[in-house]
Amino acid sequence: MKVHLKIKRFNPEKDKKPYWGEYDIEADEGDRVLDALQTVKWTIDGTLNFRRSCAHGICGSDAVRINGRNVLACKLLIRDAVKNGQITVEPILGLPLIKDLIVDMEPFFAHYRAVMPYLINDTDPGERERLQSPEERARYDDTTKCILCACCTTSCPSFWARGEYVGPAAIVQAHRFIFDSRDEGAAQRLQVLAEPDGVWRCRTIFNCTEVCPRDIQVTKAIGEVKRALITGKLD
Amino acid sequence: MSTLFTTVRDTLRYKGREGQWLWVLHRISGLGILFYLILHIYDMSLAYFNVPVHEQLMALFKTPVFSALEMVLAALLVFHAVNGVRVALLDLRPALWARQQLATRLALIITVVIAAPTIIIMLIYTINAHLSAAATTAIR
Amino acid sequence: MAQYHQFDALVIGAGGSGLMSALYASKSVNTAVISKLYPTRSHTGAAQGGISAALGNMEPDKWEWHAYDTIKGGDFLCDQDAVDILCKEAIHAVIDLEHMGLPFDRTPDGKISQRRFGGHTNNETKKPVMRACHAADRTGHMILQTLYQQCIKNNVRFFDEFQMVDMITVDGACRGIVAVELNTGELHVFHAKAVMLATGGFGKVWKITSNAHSLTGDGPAIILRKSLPLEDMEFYQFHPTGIYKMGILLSEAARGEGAVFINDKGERFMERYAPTMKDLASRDVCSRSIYKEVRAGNGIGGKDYVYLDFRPDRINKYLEADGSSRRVDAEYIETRLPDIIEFVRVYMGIDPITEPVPIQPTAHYAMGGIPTDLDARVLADEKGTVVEGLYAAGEAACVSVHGANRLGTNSLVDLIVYGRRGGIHMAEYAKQVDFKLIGDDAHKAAEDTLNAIRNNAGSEHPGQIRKELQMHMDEHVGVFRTQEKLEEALEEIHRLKERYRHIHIDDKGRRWNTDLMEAWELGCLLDLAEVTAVSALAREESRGGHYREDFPNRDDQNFLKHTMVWSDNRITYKPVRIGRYQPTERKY
Amino acid sequence: MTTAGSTTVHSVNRRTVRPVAPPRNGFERAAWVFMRYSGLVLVFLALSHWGFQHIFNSVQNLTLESTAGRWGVTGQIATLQIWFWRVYYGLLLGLAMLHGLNGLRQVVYDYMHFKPLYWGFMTVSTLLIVAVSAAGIAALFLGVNIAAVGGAAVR
Ligand SMILES: Cc1cc2nc3c(=O)[nH]c(=O)nc-3n(C[C@H](O)[C@H](O)[C@H](O)COP(=O)(O)OP(=O)(O)OC[C@H]3O[C@@H](n4cnc5c(N)ncnc54)[C@H](O)[C@@H]3O)c2cc1C
Ligand code: HEM
Ligand code: SF4
Ligand code: F3S
Ligand code: FES
Repeated sequence: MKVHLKIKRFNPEKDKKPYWGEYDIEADEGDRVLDALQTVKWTIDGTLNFRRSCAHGICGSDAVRINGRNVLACKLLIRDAVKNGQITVEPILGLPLIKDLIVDMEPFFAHYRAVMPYLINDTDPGERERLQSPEERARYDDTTKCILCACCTTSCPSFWARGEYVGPAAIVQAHRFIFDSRDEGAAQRLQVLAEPDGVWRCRTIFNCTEVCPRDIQVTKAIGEVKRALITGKLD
Repeated sequence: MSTLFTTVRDTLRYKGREGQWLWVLHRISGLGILFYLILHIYDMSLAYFNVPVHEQLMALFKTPVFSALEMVLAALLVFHAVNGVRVALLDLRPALWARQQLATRLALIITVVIAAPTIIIMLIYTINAHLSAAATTAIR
Repeated sequence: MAQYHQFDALVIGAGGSGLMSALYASKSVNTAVISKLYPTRSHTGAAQGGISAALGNMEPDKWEWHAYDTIKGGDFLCDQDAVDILCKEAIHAVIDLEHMGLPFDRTPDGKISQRRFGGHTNNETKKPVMRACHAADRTGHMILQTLYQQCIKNNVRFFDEFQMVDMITVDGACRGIVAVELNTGELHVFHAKAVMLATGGFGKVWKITSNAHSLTGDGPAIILRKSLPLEDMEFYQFHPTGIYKMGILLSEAARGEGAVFINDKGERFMERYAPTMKDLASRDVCSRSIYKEVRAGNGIGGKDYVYLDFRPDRINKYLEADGSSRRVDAEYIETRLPDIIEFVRVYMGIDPITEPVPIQPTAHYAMGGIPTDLDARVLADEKGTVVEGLYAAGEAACVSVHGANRLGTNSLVDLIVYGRRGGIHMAEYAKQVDFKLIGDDAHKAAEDTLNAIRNNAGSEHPGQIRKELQMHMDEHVGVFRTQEKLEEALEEIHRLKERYRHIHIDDKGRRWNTDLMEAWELGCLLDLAEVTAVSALAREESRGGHYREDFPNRDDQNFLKHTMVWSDNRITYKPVRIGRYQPTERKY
Repeated sequence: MTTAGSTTVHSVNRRTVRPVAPPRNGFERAAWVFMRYSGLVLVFLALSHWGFQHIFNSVQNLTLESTAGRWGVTGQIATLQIWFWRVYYGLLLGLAMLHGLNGLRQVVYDYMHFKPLYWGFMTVSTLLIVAVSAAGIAALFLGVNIAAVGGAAVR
């Protein structure tokens, strides 16, 4: 089918302001929007830039805004994306724009690192694995799925307002460890999240949950962290 | 403050769902109510501290323009209350998270159900008051 | 001018193998990781099914069985000492990962849960054994995340979105690399005592592939350009279950849980090709069987695909037929294989719980690569001469533990076992030696190469060349090969290489110039495609993933040896190190 | 669900509840909790007040006299009824202003990243709100100053 692509373009070496690039391509209904971007890059205009790698929603490279909402370009099919023969593609919001669809991810990863996203447990585990019951394992399963694509954080109005807010992705990562029965760093992480730019910035807006390509219950995870802070209990 | 600009711009650019718009409204309504309340309490305190000014202000509040503003405020207050309850319940009762889409819709419906009659009643009062005032002047 | 950095140990690539070696090297020396992707974007994150280790958590198992399965799976081309290390150290390595926080699925008594996987057996009963440790069907994702987390914890220095484009060698020794900082377009010279190449595979040589866009084999290609050889390049694995037309992988874990192949007649055809292991026979066997069905006209609707069926009621039917008491239901399948079920729903628009899934073999894994010794040191020739200061691990390397065909889950084992060994060795080495001088113009060659691409005013379009390359490779250097096809492919590749010299690119800028980098990567793909075809042409036998229709049998007499190929298409061979197991006929 | 046969050992933990030490900085947490609970209380107070003023009655009918009916008149001895209104309005005023003040703080914190500006704005706003609230409470307890407009017309 014929598709009209409207892509937000910006080249820091040439342009003062972003502008719309418009392209007409031929695409299959079942193609990914990422394929359409590749088609533009490979056959019409090689200067178009975007990040991508796995092409099946697993690496988190290609978070962009399609028709106004955050998605992974490789996880949205053309047939679901076309509106009146047209697809609009823009960079995600809230992070500094670098070039075309590429934004600076550094602030995002800085927040990630801030929540100590690694197992903290200094006791000697011995020769064999630490034991963990299936129930304990299930407790934090949802948040282990995160691929750090930033769809959630960059859809959050609280984050747009204040980039210092650690954002849903970092909280999801913290949650993954806080609720892991093998971890002993919950108190340290909760300390970080109790700061003014921690979980309390979350206004329960749900944009994050709605866009998470891994279907993580982001707001729920944030809520569980808030509850742990209030009740002093991890349950 | 430039972030105020970016948030407003990004909020308009981003195609969020109900949750986003309800948040915007909640914020605006909260600030609106606060502003109104400061004025209102100031005014009422003058009932002790400076009665003549109090009386003047009361007269001002009875003018049609202020009546209209008050109706808007009524809607905002009702919305803020209902939506506040939604947010508070969602936050305090995590089991409800799964139903958040429904919750946003319910909040809007309840707001309308409460606010609409309220505003109509206020409208009737206002019109009546102005009619009878007109009548009184006419008789005089 | 280029920016200059100095590190004791330098790791190129932040997939499982790169991060594992960085983690271990950083414990004692100053280490940096350079990656063209953010580490968590590496393709290790796409690995689904599991990582094998003979933990024996579910049923009796021994690492020796694992070793034998690996060697048999590799059609006896594996170096058996390397396999022994792999399977013995796998146990410790998996437990190490658990200690680092990897969220493995658990048994009811809290141990790491394991499942069946193709080619893994109980050597006594010959039945499939539960050996693959897993975290749902996201095992690779969890490994990648866990290793990255640990690297953050240990303050490993990362240069994210830096792409290596050249290696600095002086007197045959490696002294560093040159990389482009994608964000600025600037060149950086990284001076190091030890360099580890962990740049992953090169599946993008083919069109239908499970591999990421970024898997262009930069590391192996640079090795070729430095007049060093690659090993066993003809052995490339085609995974039987790629989503039809897209190539997205549906893990073998699906079959481990009971899914089966079905042809147009509704037959479970693997019963004919592998009577014992059936659908869990090794990948090369399954892929060939699928195409044989297709050729016999048994493809679905006469087309070039078959079904993978994991409807719970069908699975139960087949389990019953196999005499197994195990039963599954929809919920179980959904919790065991959540991601691949979602892939099918998203990309095919069908529900695998109620419908069979169209699949076709997909280019998946390079058994061959940069030859290394047991400590991941790169070898310069068939005699085993070590390239000083240079290491390689992961899919980019070839130790060779996978031989002619890799067993499912063994790549992840390879990453962490040899990644770790390499990391430790690098650190030891770096502690013993001093920095040796590199020239001021170390970046010059890379700069010239990139400028040549940037300023070339030819008429050829890189996108077009890539497309044609992939098409030819799919057609001629795929699951079935013949001399004729391979010669034709080679001719085409040479023609494409010639055209490549006349390309032009649209983007002449510096910052984030992916047009330039993709054109450079295309050069790597062409080089690798060429040596793959050359190696395949020279091996006149069929073994594992390499199947010559004109030589359908294995020929231990003449070809029980590893191929070493150079960029000038020269080929030499080196012997296979046989240990406890003598080659026998491979039957599943 | 089918799980591969394996003996069950009961030493592993099946309950997932664990205690965790609460963090030091409790202010944001307290503010957050306060916003929810004060909000819930305000639903009753604010909406009932609005109801009295706008539905069962109207601002249009509001006079000094009607106010005095609830607050009492300056100097008057408070009746039980007047005490009721004092508590009711006091609570409403206090909670609403605190709730609003903290709400304002949240909003301003989002948008004013320049620390001095933030603190300056919040100091002024807090002073204003506290002053107005104090005046309101004072008036509530002191009663309507009918004397100022010429005597005890109401009674
Ligand atoms: C879909 C899929 C499923 C799989 N499932 C399994 C499984 O279940 N079990 C199993 O054992 N194996 C599986 N495999 C195979 C296994 O995942 C891979 O072989 C393995 O992850 C490769 O890891 P690696 O560390 O070598 O490289 P990768 O993880 O591919 O990482 C390569 C790294 O190198 C970097 N890089 C590349 N070029 C450059 C350059 N020029 N400059 C700088 N950096 C560069 C990249 O940024 C990246 O960080 C699967 C593979 C695929 C594709
Ligand atoms: C009528 C009952 C009320 C309820 C149930 C209620 C509930 C809430 C809740 C739950 C919040 C927190 C929202 C969040 O953190 O995301 C909030 C915020 C706020 N409220 Fe109320 N409130 C009520 C009345 C008022 C009143 C009377 C005022 C004015 C004085 C007010 C002003 C505000 C302001 C300014 C905010 C901040 C908005 C923001 O951060 O976006 N509210 N309200
Ligand atoms: S929580 Fe979801 S949306 Fe957010 S970064 Fe992780 S995967 Fe992406
Ligand atoms: S969108 Fe933002 S406000 Fe909270 S619920 Fe999600 S983080
Ligand atoms: S390209 Fe990997 S998530 Fe889209």
